[in-house]
Amino acid sequence: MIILYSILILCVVALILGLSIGITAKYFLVEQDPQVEKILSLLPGANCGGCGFAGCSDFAKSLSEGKAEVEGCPVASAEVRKLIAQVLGKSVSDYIRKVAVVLCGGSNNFARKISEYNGIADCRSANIIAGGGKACRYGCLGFASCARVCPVNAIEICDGLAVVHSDICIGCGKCVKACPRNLIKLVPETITVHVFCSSKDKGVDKKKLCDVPCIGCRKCVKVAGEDEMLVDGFLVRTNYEKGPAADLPLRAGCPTNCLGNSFPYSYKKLSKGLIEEKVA
Amino acid sequence: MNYSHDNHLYFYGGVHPDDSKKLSACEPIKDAPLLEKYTVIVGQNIGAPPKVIVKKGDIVKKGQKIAEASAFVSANLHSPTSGTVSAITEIIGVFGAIVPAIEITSDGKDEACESTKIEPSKASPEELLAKIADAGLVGMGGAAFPTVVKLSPPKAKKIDTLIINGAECEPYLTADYRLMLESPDKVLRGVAIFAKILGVNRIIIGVEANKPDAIENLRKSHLLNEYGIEVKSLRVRYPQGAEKQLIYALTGRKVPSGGLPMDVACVVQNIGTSFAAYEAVYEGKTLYERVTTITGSRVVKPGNWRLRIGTPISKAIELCGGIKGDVAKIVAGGPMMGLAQISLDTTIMKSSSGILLLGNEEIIQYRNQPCIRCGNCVDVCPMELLPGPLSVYIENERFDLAEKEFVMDCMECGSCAYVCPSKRPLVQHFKRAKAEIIAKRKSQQLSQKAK
Amino acid sequence: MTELKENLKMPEQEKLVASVSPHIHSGVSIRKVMLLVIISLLPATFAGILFFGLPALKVIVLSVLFCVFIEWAWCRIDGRTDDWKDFSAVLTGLLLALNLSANVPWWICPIGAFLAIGIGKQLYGGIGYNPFNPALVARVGLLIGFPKIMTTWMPSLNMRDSSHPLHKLIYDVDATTCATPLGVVKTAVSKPDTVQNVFHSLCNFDAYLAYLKGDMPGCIGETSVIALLLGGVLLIALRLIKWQVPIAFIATVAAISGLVNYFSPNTTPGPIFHILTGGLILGAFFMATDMVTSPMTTKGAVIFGIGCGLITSLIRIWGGYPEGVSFSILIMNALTPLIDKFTLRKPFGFRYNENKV
Amino acid sequence: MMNEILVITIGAILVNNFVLAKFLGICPFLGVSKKLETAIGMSGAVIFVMTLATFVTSLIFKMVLSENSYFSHLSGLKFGFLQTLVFILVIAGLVQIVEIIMQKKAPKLYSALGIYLPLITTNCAVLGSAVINAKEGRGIIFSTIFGFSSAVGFSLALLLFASIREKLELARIPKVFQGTSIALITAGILAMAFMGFSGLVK
Repeated sequence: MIILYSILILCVVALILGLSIGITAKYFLVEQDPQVEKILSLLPGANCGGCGFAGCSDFAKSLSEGKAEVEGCPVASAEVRKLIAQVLGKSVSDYIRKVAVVLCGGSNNFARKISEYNGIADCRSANIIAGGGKACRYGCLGFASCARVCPVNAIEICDGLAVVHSDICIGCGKCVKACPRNLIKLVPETITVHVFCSSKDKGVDKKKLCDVPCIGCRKCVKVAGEDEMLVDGFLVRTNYEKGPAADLPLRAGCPTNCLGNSFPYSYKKLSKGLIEEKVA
Repeated sequence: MNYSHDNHLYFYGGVHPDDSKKLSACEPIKDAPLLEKYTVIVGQNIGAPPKVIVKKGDIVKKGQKIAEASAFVSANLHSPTSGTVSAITEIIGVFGAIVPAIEITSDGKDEACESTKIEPSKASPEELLAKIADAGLVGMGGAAFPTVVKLSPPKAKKIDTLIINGAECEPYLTADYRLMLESPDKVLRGVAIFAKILGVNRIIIGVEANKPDAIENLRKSHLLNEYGIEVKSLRVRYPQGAEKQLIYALTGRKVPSGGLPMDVACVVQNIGTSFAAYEAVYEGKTLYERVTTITGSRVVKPGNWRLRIGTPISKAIELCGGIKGDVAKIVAGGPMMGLAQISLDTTIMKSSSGILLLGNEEIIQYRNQPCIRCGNCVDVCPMELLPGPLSVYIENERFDLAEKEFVMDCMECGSCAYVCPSKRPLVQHFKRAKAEIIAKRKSQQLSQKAK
Repeated sequence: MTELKENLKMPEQEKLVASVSPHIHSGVSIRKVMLLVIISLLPATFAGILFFGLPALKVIVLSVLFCVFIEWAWCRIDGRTDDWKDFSAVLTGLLLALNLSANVPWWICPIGAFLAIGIGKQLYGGIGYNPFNPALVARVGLLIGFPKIMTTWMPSLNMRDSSHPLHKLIYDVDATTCATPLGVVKTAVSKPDTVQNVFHSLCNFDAYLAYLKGDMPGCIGETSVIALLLGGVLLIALRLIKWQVPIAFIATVAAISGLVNYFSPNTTPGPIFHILTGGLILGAFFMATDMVTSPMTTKGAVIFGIGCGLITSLIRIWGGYPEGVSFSILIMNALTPLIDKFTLRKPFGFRYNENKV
Repeated sequence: MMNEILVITIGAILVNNFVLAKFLGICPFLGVSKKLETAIGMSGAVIFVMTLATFVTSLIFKMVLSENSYFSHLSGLKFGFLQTLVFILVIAGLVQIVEIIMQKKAPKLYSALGIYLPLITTNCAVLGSAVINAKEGRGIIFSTIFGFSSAVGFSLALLLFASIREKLELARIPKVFQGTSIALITAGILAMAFMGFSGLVK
């Protein structure tokens, strides 16, 4: 008998509750797009904002409404992009992952100081006060604004210079926005040869301010294949569409050792060899 | 030393640093000798920098216009001497950044260009305004806001009071003080010109009570009742000379948060600007020189010099007999709001009210220790903000919270950092926050327009 | 002008300091502030040592040393090498000692020090970030962790001769331990018939005199009211604390205990007793006004003081513990962020219609 | 009657506060207290659900489950063992209703609370209040008041804690202790402070 009554009680309670839920569900219906759920599950979910949207759910919604491209998410790996493309029913071009690189080599013992900076250890704040005491007005201030904003801690400050560990970097681009002197560029992962200087001054002025500037001697341009290295005023730039071979720094014989590879592929043989030991 | 004063509207907070004006207070204003080269910085005023209208090799006369105001909020620039434009170069500016400048090599004749004088009683307000605009007048108190813009408020805003800021509340500076002592009549006539342009009848000159002889000197002049000018002595407390605090102390009106003095029908001008207005109208002299106090414990003989725009700091120090002891910091302007200089060939601008040479024991050593919420800054902030918690928000990049707690109202007067036991660089936090918030607002406007 | 030319020294450009304005400072520093607060605590410390003798000195020295040691060790591990030099650890150690009774065993001090400096302060990132007053975190932690040890009080020096008004409080033969007036009140309230004469014995004139002098059992620092008031007045004169907090705190306790005593005399003694005994004066002037954990605006300070007073009287009159001061200050410290959020003052020239927040 | 209600409310809010004294409902307490807005939204939800849940569960308990309930007289049997099952069923049903209403009426809050909403309202605090009411055999009105005041106690602790955690976001906490660990330690100190109220209500 007791079992009978227990079942009866449970059924009655369940019935009442089921009815009330059913009624409320009808009145308060909110339609939900199933496609957004599927895309959201595929996305890495780091909410890093690299795609320009406020987090992955926002990006997923605009993806399903066609307002955003699958390549918009810099963090997702190639096969994840293919899966998302299938869900959306679109084709996706094979896409090389992008990593960040700091185009400056002026650590404390290479770059000179023109004044004693006494203030906040933050690049954007130091930049307001006479360029943080650094002689070169294009150089990296080394107060780790980029390192603090990196979601995966891929940037290390060694001896006053920001160095990106390109094997850890997910290419979300937050550091590019954080640097007050726009030294950080997102470059394809495969090209590791860079000119570690962004100063547009004349070569002779740069030598006074720093030991490792790019003095625009164009030796590397001659040694590299045609238009693998581009000349931009007094500065030489790597052409990131047609990047040079990884061992160019050894062959080019750059007089100030400004040409080098991004970490950790640095064949960069430095006269003082500081960057290599410190960072490795 | 507390002085008796007759203003009873005390603004909130404020600090009381030792005014150390005695170093240069009794030094009369001396004219600087002609130099062989002047480097005039182009962007010398708030708003758009003027457009350079001379090129290399041009011959210019003293006072001749070398750069044209490029917008409504801009000011003309004039050559400090006669000679040739030797180069359009770049030098390290007052903010430490590289700025464009015009280099003029003097030909020794120092011959002035022809200029028109006007008799103010006969001239109409528009003519006077045009003359002041042509002379390239800017606020000489340190802000360098183009005077012509302040003197032509929009029709909707009725102006009924002109306030002349003789407070000079920054320690060490005595430029305005000497002007009030040595040429009160010229200053008062300059004030009258402003009053005529604005068409106001109530004119008040506020002078801090620690300059009793200057107040006495002004009150003695017969021009007071001729132009209907009142001279009031103010409580000695930094920042008495700040616009909003000065208006409140003299008229009891509070400029609304985020508003301008014209919102409460007031216009504020500086003593130095009034003197320059006199020279522009009565003597037809454009603004190419100004009185600067060169002082500080590391100067052999501190003094008040009338330096021409474009005189490098090294030359100014040479005038005072070089330095004694080791200099830790060179400051352009006063110790509370001035800018630390990093190069000796930065040159004097229209707004350089002083050059300070300070030793290591006098200057603050910022140590950025955490805020211990002691409330000293809350007690002294004249804008009644909460500097401590604001700086903690900004340190953690929370500009949204900082904006909600009115960081945009901060006028960077430095009172909070002066009393902070943790020696935090509070003003640097606020400068950065304001720059970020303005950038964010601009990008929001752009995105709204783009939609 | 010529002879000036030779000795014309120019400053070297590299040595010029580049920093933000202002470039001068009033000279105040954290170390000076902490030293002044320690100095204003000295009268109470000497009174404690005077009345409780050598054991009190032992407790004070031990807890200060341990606090400084733990702060020094933590800062070394954390890489902030010179943070411990700002005497804030010495102040916390002293405050902790003044909150302990004199006959507490020696190992209580290191545990208290670790609770105060380790968990109460350094865990949150050092001075300025801790939400709770470190000394109180330690005191309440020890009170709950070691209730027996923390509530055996030592009779003050001349309480032993029978002429002393509080002589009856000693309850063991060789007069090493006794009860505090508040403790006696708490037990007396449960026995309604004898409560009146117990109250009377504790609240007569020469008992008040004993409380004022500090010749009564209790924690080392909370006994002598005169010494504490001396320090408190010094703090207010030097503008190191907001006077609104202690005044509001003590006034609320007096008001509530006065009202309750008026309506039902058996539940609690009069307001004067409540003010003079227990840790109220020490708590109000030194613990509640700790800069880091109390509100920054004066409006917030008044709310903070009234809140502390409310909870203290709630616990003292109806709660289980005889002494409510430390609990109330801790709870109000937890409320400080909320108080700060609601007492945000408006800037100069703020107009409601134009500037919507 | 009046001081009976007073004892229950003071007891539930201050003395044996659900979070700080009885340590019930800790996971939503830590999960939602990162921001004050979500904490306020969450406390609204908890107050609504707990009051309703204690009312319905005490009603069912009185009618059906307790020894001298109406239904057990009728059938002569005792259904005490069904207690937990029925309570869970009722609470889950109520939670579902709250979730649907909130998704419609406060979508922003719904997305802010996110996965916490179902987890929040079926936590041990809600079930705890129902079971305590059953154990102490209170009447329907008193158990509803108990449910409501313990929910208010929960929300008080939650709001207090959320404002402290917002302040801790700005602190320089060593990396090892950041996030939940510092939250647990702070909650511990807060619980220690609330122990001052023990013995307040006999």
